Amino acid sequence: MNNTIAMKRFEIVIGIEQLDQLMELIERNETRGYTVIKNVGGYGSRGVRDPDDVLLEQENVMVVLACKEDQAQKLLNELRPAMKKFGGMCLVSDCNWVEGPIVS
Amino acid sequence: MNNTIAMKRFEIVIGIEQLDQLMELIERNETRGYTVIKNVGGYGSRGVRDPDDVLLEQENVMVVLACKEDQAQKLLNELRPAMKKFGGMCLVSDCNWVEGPIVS
Amino acid sequence: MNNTIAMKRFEIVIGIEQLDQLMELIERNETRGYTVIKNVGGYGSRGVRDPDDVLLEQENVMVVLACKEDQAQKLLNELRPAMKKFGGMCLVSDCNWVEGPIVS
Amino acid sequence: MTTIQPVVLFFVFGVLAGVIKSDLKIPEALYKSLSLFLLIAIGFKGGVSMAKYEIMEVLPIAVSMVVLAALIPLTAYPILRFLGKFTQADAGAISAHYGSVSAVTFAVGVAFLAAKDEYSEGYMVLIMALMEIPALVTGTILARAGAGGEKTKWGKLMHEILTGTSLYLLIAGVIIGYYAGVVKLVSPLDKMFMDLFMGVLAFFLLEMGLLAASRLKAVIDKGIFIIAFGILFPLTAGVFGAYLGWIFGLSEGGTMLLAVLYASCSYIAAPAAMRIAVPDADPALSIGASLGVTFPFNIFVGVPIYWEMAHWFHGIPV
Amino acid sequence: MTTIQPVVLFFVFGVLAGVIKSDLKIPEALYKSLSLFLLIAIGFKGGVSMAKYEIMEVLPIAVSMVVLAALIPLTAYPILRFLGKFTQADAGAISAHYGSVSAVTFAVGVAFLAAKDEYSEGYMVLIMALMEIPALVTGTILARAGAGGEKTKWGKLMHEILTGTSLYLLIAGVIIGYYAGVVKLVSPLDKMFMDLFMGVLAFFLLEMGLLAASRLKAVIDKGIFIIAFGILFPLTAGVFGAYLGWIFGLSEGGTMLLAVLYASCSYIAAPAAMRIAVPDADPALSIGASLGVTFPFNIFVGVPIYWEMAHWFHGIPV
Amino acid sequence: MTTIQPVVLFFVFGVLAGVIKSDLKIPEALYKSLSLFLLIAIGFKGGVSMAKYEIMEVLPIAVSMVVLAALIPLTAYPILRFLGKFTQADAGAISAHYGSVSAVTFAVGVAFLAAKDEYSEGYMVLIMALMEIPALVTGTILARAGAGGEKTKWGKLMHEILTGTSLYLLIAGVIIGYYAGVVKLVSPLDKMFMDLFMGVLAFFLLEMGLLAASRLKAVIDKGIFIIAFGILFPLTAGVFGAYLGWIFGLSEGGTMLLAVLYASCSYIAAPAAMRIAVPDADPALSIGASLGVTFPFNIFVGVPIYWEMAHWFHGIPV
Ligand SMILES: Nc1ncnc2c1ncn2[C@@H]1O[C@H](COP(=O)(O)O)[C@@H](O)[C@H]1O
Ligand SMILES: Nc1ncnc2c1ncn2[C@@H]1O[C@H](COP(=O)(O)O)[C@@H](O)[C@H]1O
Ligand SMILES: Nc1ncnc2c1ncn2[C@@H]1O[C@H](COP(=O)(O)O)[C@@H](O)[C@H]1O
Ligand code: NA
Ligand code: NA
Ligand code: NA
Repeated sequence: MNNTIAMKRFEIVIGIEQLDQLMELIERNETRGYTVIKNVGGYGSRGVRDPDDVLLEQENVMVVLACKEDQAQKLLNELRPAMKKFGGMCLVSDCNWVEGPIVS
Repeated sequence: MNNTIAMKRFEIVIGIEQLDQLMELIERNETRGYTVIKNVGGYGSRGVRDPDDVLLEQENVMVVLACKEDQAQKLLNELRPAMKKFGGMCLVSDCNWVEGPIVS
Repeated sequence: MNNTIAMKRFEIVIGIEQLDQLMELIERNETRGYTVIKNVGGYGSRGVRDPDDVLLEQENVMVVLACKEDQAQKLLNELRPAMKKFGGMCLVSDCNWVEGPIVS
Repeated sequence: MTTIQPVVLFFVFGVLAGVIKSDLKIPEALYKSLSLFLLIAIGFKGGVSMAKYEIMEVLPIAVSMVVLAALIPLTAYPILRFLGKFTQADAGAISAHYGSVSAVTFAVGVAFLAAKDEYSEGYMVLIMALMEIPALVTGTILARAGAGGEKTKWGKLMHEILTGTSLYLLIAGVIIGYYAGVVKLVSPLDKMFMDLFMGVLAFFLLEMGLLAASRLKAVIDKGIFIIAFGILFPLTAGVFGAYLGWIFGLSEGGTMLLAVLYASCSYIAAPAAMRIAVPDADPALSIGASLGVTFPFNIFVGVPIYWEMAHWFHGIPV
Repeated sequence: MTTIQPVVLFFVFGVLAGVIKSDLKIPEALYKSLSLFLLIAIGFKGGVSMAKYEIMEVLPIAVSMVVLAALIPLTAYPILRFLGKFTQADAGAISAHYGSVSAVTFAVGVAFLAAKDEYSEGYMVLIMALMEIPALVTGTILARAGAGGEKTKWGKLMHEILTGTSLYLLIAGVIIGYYAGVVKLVSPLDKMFMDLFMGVLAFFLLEMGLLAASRLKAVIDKGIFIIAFGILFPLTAGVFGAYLGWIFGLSEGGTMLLAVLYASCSYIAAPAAMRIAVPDADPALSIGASLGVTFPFNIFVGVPIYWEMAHWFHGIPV
Repeated sequence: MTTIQPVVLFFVFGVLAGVIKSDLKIPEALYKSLSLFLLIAIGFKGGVSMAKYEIMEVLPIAVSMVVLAALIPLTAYPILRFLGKFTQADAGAISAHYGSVSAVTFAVGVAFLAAKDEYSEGYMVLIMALMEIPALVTGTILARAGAGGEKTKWGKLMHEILTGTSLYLLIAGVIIGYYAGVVKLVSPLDKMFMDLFMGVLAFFLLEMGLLAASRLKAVIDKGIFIIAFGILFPLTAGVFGAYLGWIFGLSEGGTMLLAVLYASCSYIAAPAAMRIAVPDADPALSIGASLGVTFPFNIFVGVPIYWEMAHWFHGIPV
């Protein structure tokens, strides 16, 4: 597409109890932004996790993060060992960042 | 990207009243995981659906699911007729699953 | 994948105070659908935005929108200047729309 | 002249906030909590006062009135279908809404009687709870009879009607209140369910006002017919209710409450049931008429009129 | 025979709603708000009545009873591990739940005494608050001792126990109530924390019923052992509690409340602590037993029995 | 010496919970519901007692005090800009916060008077509601005058100020309370809005404590100036308010409440308005000062001092 920058899109889902650690890792890598969706449920190796269950309190969070390719590889290197510990899922895919025109 | 596995990413948005049926379909296909975001709104062939409208109660859910290519085709075959009944949207795209190192 | 239509997927994150303007822009382009996730947080050029902070009230929304390629370019042309004003993020990527069989 | 009750001013301020686009918002969890409270409290109150009757004495009257309530959608349907030119689905769904009842309108009626220190029969609550059933079933039959398309999900519909939050909590409240009345242990629960009733109603009416304001456009779009129907139909149903109340020998207060029940229409239980039974009906239409026209008409103008009706019938020498 | 209190019927209707799959739902924010209310109100009430004692007089008794409560998980563990064939983690975690207490069961006990106009010592609340500590610590040790895997996060666990919402709000309530009692400014706060107590409990029990219904499957899957344990163990612990209460010279009401504390088990604070301390235990198991079996047993059958126990011990000539 | 009121201890336990990182959390819906309650209740209470005055007698005094309140941001601005070295935007925004008022601080003042059985004028509530307007407008002018960048959205700002939840609900409460007072139908509503006031305030203060604790870092980062300003400025504004109250012939209680209004500062309405009017100001700064320093200072130390001020002025022989 015209006027867009090729980037990598990370989509991470982990338990909310690990969000602080993930945030720290992301901040350490000086990314320019990320988006956090809380109150997420799902199913994985630890079974069903339902944020609406008031007694079990098993909430997931989804973090979406777009960054340039070079930074992506760096981030990936740090994320790999961390994901092993966190469980959950981390997907990487290609995307294009839509930037406003230089002269606004 | 290095150290990642090529996979397919499904992104499904349907009315919450159909979530049970979708979950059943997904479980029948023995996928290794999925993620559910509730309280989602949107617009489609049935018009606007706003989860904040306390009287109309039209809530959507988004389900994100990553799986290997072979399983993806199987799932797709089941999803196609179901989506016809559900309405909503089902997108498939390529992604890479970030796996932790074999030796942790 | 078989039986799918190649489409573009837009993923937009902006402050909720700009959602009305974005909706207007999208409706003006006569897209056939979109999905809205509210209560989203994140970090960007304006710093941290946390929807759980009851005093600051800085909520983001995520809008996901799938459309055909030709419409995508038209939408993109309108989105570019708007995103400059909104801030936030707008990603475009390739995806396949899963359609039900013609004869149901 | 009757004084307007302070509590209904909350509805006015809710509407006004919507009209001037105030950022006032009632959290969804509060709205839902308040409506649980009102249902339980209305049931509880009724149950406590029912403890003073013999159940077997009450049942035949209650059942008759509930069954007769099926006449309301049967009357509304042809008006909507042939005068109003609504589709079969919409005419049926709106009929179901008007045959059904509004617990909050009932509560405003109860508050009206309380301010006048007027007696009413406790089992009116039971009638309210049960009236949903024939109304929703009749409405659904009208909406679907002879229509093609998907088959009506009768099983799912009956489950929704019989286990839906409104009916369930009203009945639960009645039973618990009845039991508390019988074993004479009402007192620590009434601090919540009776003393706070008016305050909770105030908050709820504020939200109803906000909701009504957000429905105004849908009503205006549909024009004069829906407004006329939303006012004249409940008046007629009210006369019918008042007449029945008088015939069956209810007190003046009870007669008025029966008129209120017949005249009021649903905007919570009926939409939920119609979503399942008549999915091709447009909910904006029925909720718009019910909440945007009839509800405000009833709480401001209707309730005092139904009182006058009850009074008038009871003045007829027998 | 003792009359069943009306308030516990709310639990029955909660369970029933779950069983018949009613769409009744308590908003999560309401559930959490009510539980904050109950904790503060229980603490406040206890604190106000503690203002009448010398603190120093109370402390040794309270501390003894808390320490002795560590015997509960120590007794439960071998039964679960060797008779019940649970894993070490599960046996330890369930033990911790049964050593710990349920504030709502306690509240039902207090309401039972109130209906009988029976006195009880205000500082029972303090005992309740403190009983969590030895129970959760002992349970964790049992679950982890000698087990491999990740190291126990003692720091994190102690932080969770000591600053967890339950303990924190109970203690805060006790202190504020005590202070209000001493400076004689109880009155504007008691309109909330005392007058509304029963009504809030009613709503909370409704939700507990819904939650219990959703756990029934987990309990039934595990079969007869968990049901037997969930009934017999609290009865035994109750006897122990009643005995101690009598030995330490508590009033009949206080003796009964101590039996309730020993017999009741946690489904909020303990799960939160076990998630951190024994992550490999299955929470569905411990919550299922606690909420699906023991909680309903206690509020319907247990509480009157613990009262009889207290009565019986106090009848022994010394 | 004045006794500290039990209700403010809830604030202390809120702060403490934040500091020791307890997992205590007040659901957002509860926080928002409580703040709706407090606004309506404060307005209602004031309206009920205003029903005893001639409106026309009250208005000139009220308007004068509201207009004079514009002096507060005009005084605060140069101090912040030139002594505190804040940017124009921040200095203007903080001025607007301090010119504006805190309904909860006012409520603590009212509770203080209630505990002492002291009379105060009911229309103080009206003054509180109206004081937002000149404060926010003046603050915005100060923040934007001569500054480049985007044009001030005056239309949007005035809409936000005039229809914002705080002002709207206070005024709605006043009108409904006034009407209820006039038609003498206060009684079923006061069970909610008057009896529960203190209990609701308790919960709200608990949350305020949690919020204040989460702002402490921002305050400490900014250092000694913001702390000094947050204490000394309200004291000065308080003297000014007490002086005006005395000059205008208010009762001692009314004089004290006017001092409280002048001294208190906003952390809900002002942030909302400044987000629109001065988006380049840092909200962490103004909320940090307002909630992290001035609010706790006022409820613990300020309120008794403002009472002494009122007392002192009223002791001056005229
Ligand atoms: N294949 C997958 N697709 C989508 N989401 C997943 C997948 N695997 C795991 N997740 C999400 O990650 C969460 C934690 O996974 P786990 O640690 O494996 O239990 C799950 O509850 C899901 O929300
Ligand atoms: N083209 C689209 N892009 C994104 N979301 C869509 C699209 N079409 C439908 N949806 C979502 O699917 C929901 C149900 O769609 P429908 O059944 O067509 O009304 C909508 O409310 C949207 O949230
Ligand atoms: N690179 C990024 N990746 C993901 N989300 C982003 C990114 N940049 C911005 N955002 C989102 O957009 C919101 C607004 O961004 P901004 O206007 O730059 O503060 C942020 O709070 C994030 O939720
Ligand atoms: Na009706
Ligand atoms: Na126990
Ligand atoms: Na001020």
